[in-house]
Amino acid sequence: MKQSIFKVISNEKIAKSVYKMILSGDTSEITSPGQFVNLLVGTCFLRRPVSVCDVNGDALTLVYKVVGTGTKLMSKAAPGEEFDTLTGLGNGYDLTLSGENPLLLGGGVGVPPLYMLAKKLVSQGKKVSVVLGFNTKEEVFYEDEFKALGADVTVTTADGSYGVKGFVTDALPADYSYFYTCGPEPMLKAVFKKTATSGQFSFEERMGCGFGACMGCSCKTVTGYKRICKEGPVLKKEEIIWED
Amino acid sequence: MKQSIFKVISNEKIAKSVYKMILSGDTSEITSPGQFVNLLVGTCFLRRPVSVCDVNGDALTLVYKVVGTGTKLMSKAAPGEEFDTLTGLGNGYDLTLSGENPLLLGGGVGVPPLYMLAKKLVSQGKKVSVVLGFNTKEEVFYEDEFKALGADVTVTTADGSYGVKGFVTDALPADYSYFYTCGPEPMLKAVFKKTATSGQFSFEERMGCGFGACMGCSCKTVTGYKRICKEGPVLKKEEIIWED
Amino acid sequence: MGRLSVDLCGITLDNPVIPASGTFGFGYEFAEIYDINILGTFSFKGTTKEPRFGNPTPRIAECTSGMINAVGLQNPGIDKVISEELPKLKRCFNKPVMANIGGFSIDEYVENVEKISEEEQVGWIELNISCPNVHSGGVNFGTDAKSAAEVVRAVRPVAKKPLIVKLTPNVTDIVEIAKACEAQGADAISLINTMLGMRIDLKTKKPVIKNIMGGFSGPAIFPVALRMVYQVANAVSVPVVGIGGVSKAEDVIEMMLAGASAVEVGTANLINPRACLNIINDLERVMDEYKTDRLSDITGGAFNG
Amino acid sequence: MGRLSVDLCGITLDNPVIPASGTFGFGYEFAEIYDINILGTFSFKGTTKEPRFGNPTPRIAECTSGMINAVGLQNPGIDKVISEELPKLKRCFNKPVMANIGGFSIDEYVENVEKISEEEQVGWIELNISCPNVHSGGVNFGTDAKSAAEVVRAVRPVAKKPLIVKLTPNVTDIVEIAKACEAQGADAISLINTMLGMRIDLKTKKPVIKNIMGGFSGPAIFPVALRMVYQVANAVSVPVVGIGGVSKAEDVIEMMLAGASAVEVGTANLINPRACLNIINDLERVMDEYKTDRLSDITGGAFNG
Ligand SMILES: Cc1cc2nc3c(=O)[nH]c(=O)nc-3n(C[C@H](O)[C@H](O)[C@H](O)COP(=O)(O)OP(=O)(O)OC[C@H]3O[C@@H](n4cnc5c(N)ncnc54)[C@H](O)[C@@H]3O)c2cc1C
Ligand SMILES: Cc1cc2nc3c(=O)[nH]c(=O)nc-3n(C[C@H](O)[C@H](O)[C@H](O)COP(=O)(O)OP(=O)(O)OC[C@H]3O[C@@H](n4cnc5c(N)ncnc54)[C@H](O)[C@@H]3O)c2cc1C
Ligand SMILES: Cc1cc2nc3c(=O)[nH]c(=O)nc-3n(C[C@H](O)[C@H](O)[C@H](O)COP(=O)(O)O)c2cc1C
Ligand SMILES: Cc1cc2nc3c(=O)[nH]c(=O)nc-3n(C[C@H](O)[C@H](O)[C@H](O)COP(=O)(O)O)c2cc1C
Ligand code: FES
Ligand code: FES
Repeated sequence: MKQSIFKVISNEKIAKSVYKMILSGDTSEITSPGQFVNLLVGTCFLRRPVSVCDVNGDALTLVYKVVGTGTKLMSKAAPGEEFDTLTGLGNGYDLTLSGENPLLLGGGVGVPPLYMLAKKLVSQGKKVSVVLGFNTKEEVFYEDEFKALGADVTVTTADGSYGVKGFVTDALPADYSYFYTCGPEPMLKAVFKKTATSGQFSFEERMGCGFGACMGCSCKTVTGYKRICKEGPVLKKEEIIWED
Repeated sequence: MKQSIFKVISNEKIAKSVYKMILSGDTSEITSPGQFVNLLVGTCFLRRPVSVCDVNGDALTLVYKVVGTGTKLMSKAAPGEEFDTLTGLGNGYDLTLSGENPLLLGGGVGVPPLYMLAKKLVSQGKKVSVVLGFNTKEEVFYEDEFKALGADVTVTTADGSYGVKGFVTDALPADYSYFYTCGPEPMLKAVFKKTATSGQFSFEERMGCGFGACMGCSCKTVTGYKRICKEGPVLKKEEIIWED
Repeated sequence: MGRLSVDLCGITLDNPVIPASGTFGFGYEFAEIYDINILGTFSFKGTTKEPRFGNPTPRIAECTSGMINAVGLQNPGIDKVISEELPKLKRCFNKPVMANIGGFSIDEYVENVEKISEEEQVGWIELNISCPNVHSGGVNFGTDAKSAAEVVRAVRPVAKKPLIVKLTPNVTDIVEIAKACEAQGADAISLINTMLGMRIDLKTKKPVIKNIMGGFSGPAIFPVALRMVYQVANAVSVPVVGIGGVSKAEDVIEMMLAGASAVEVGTANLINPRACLNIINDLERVMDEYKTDRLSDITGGAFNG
Repeated sequence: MGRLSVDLCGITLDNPVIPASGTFGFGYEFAEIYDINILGTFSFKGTTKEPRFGNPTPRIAECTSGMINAVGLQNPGIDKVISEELPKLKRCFNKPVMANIGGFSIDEYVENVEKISEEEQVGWIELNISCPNVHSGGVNFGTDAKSAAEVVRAVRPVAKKPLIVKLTPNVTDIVEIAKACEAQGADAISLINTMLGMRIDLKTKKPVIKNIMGGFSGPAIFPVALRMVYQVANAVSVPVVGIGGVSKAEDVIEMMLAGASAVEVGTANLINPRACLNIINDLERVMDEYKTDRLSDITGGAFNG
């Protein structure tokens, strides 16, 4: 974990309520896709956790949806604005288990962390399939970016306004070696049920600190209690216990 | 009273820890010297009361000393920065009682409200004497500004590093028709004792609202209870009751 | 009845927004800034039998997201309130007003309530039981269920208007006290009054407030107020008026979801004299955002959550 | 002894800054960021007899200038703390540590204190009496002077280290409870624990915290904490440790002027992991600004103010 200042390079809307922010700063502690950063935003008391979407040298890309006070403030940040940021948080995805043709399943703002993951897997020579699920056409983002990596991309929308009508689980390819997923909890549950192989899930939880100090984000797993911010946010399919 | 937005035109240091800020906005409610404005400053919870030093059309001049969080933030305000401001607060000095050669006695940041007062009195053809008291040379400000109005100006410093050594009460002229004063409480008490005529005193008190709603700033006077922010900050010599 | 209107003890309020006692005087200062008839109602400055100057100054201290006051119930006394303030008020406010009544003994409470009950413009009596009980060494009536019940029992027969009992939060068990007041015939409970707090001036190394301690209010106390509103609204069957740290339309809705039938706004008025006006103007937009049709439907919406 | 050093029950602290229990784990996360040996000491995560998962999530809610937590004392249990955490801790912290001990019955408190007393690295025992008393229907030991006294009386004989009793602020009369603890032999009093608070999510219309209510902490509670420290320090003769909303060097000095001999910093560590480091680094500059020579001289400086 590292605490340092990141400066906004650019901040633009890429879909309905969804923004892409590029910041520059010390990215040295970001070691793995699926990790997140924790940003101090304006007068918000708690930090805001956001997944690493991409890292290129000093440049950190975040993609976030405006849902409340903090993300609204973020959407108004101009180039040059600075954020006190904790980096290198969480375990991230384990790439060694991917097999040759891994499947990436992203829903809504669960899509961003899969981008850096896809990039790494492609660079390792894997054949990557991606299914990106959204509610409706205006919310779709990053289809082209994933395609540009050379991944095989399917987009689903719940209302059928773009791509395949339905959920990501309605567009699972016939064959994949392993899967990685991130998205809202109902989607994760559906993925859990409908996938044929093992895989890894990235979870969200309300956080007090984001670096393991407060025990605010704990969950029960088959392998014991884990903090989503420290031993997570990525859990393996085998260890997940779904509550209620 | 009026609530409106004022925009910083300039903000410069004029003496040790003392700044002069010119703002532009709706000054229509400022009717009399000795009134004050109440500024919302950064994340400070309460507003900060500052005396009106001068008004020229849309331009409002404030002179303030950095003593804590709020005034420190004010000192960092750049041109263009905006302040939510309540104007037209307090009674202000009553000019009708001045006589022909009024005396103005200011101590430290009690000096600013006397400037607009001197200007008005001079414009009414009065012969104005001013005694400005400071601790030390580096803290002296506005001597030239008062001189430029045509007032007869004496400066005192407690350590004798500039002007007359001593307090304002050590430099009272022999003859004056009436007096107006503003400054720290020990000075006001000394002025009360040592002056030969009647006069008016401007007081400070910790304020919750600044416009008469909270009863936070009350004092006892010979003529009943008064709110420093509403029936004050200016009290006549005859009505003052000194507590402890 | 509009989307914003609510009922408080049989009187319809156009909206649930009520400036809290002690932060709105008798309304004039605010009437200079906006037409105060837009308000649901307002609770006037706490009134006692005798005129009071209150405590020595400084009476105000700043805090993070809040303030401390130790005004000490400065008011002109109930007779002057009736003979001077209410007639003046009538000229700028044409709705029933909430009369906030203090007292330092049970007899005083009874006398004050009896007098104010006669006033036509008074819609509700809000009994502030946080005043120190001079007969038992200065302990508040409101910090003990037994003495709270005693006050309510004594004033109940003479209160000719709906009786709202206002509770102090500085207690171990707010529910016990609220229930005791309900059992003695309170028509509603309002809460919370200020929390006992303190600041020290690092320069003088002395308490900022001359009286050492004072009442802490503002957005900082909202989570405690909300919790108490939720607990009390779950435990009593009379309406609850939520107070404490409310400064925006969202806060009003949150208080109502916690069980409040109406909401008082205190300190926010001091910082932004337009606070209540802004809240009322924002309410419909915020209701739309959170898919709320009518405010009167959401009271207690978070129960069984 | 340097300018910053203070005494706490006979042990000299290099400075009065102590990360508060539950916000500093067992120190490792912070040791990644700075050398935690710079601290006066720290109070480790509240430890109970059995390992505990704690409450269901969400356990965290944001507030204005503060947060609510309902972690529910997640900890590995005292045996694992002794066999695993303390040996690990020894490698990154070479000072006496403060052991924060919880319990749900008097027997459990006694057993836990007895065990932890044997540990060499433990300098003080901080008895958290805010846990619900399972034997009397979940009411906190700390909300009642009698049950607080009972716990302290029971653990006193087995506590082989200075015994600091940590009080909850959710009470009518904090002084009565502090005095009861002192009378039973507490070597110091620390306060305050979190205030009971709540938030509701406007989108779901349900409480944010799964357990409905939780403990409110952060700068918002500072004025209440300061007031209670002042009241208790005035009433007891043992040292008082001030806790609640401290986030900068100025706050440490204000707490000490109110009567604290040392100061715990909680929530601030979660927002800014360097908070305690910054506070310690700022202390001398702030002392100079306010003309304070030695911190150990200022405890209670605001009394008779
Ligand atoms: C590990 C992790 C990675 C995330 N990555 C992304 C991402 O890449 N892009 C993206 O758009 N969003 C992401 N989120 C969700 C994002 O953190 C929330 O949308 C954001 O905190 C909302 O803040 P707000 O102030 O706008 O909302 P508000 O509702 O005003 O926030 C109030 C409080 O609730 C918390 N909160 C609200 N929603 C969530 C949530 N879903 N998860 C956790 N805390 C929440 C806030 O942090 C804050 O403390 C991630 C969450 C986690 C835990
Ligand atoms: C009617 C009136 C007119 C004033 N005019 C001027 C002026 O023209 N120039 C000038 O430099 N100062 C003036 N002051 C004093 C000025 O208001 C304070 O210096 C300022 O509020 C300090 O704020 P701070 O945040 O820097 O200090 P802090 O000490 O951090 O402030 C903490 C709190 O104490 C209050 N406070 C601190 N000092 C004073 C004080 N002396 N009077 C009232 N409240 C105080 C603050 O407003 C705030 O609420 C005036 C005060 C009053 C009441
Ligand atoms: C300056 C001031 C004066 C107050 N005077 C009274 C009063 O006279 N009677 C009363 O019942 N409450 C009084 N209160 C308490 C408020 O009505 C309200 O209960 C409390 O401030 C919490 O609400 P808030 O956080 O919105 O201010 C006063 C509060 C303030 C800040
Ligand atoms: C996430 C969290 C967990 C806590 N856990 C404990 C605990 O285990 N034992 C305890 O005595 N206090 C616990 N506390 C209370 C703190 O130690 C402290 O008393 C309180 O938060 C007030 O201080 P603050 O405002 O500086 O945070 C916890 C507080 C927080 C925020
Ligand atoms: S958020 Fe604090 S431990 Fe995970
Ligand atoms: S400051 Fe509120 S009445 Fe004067």
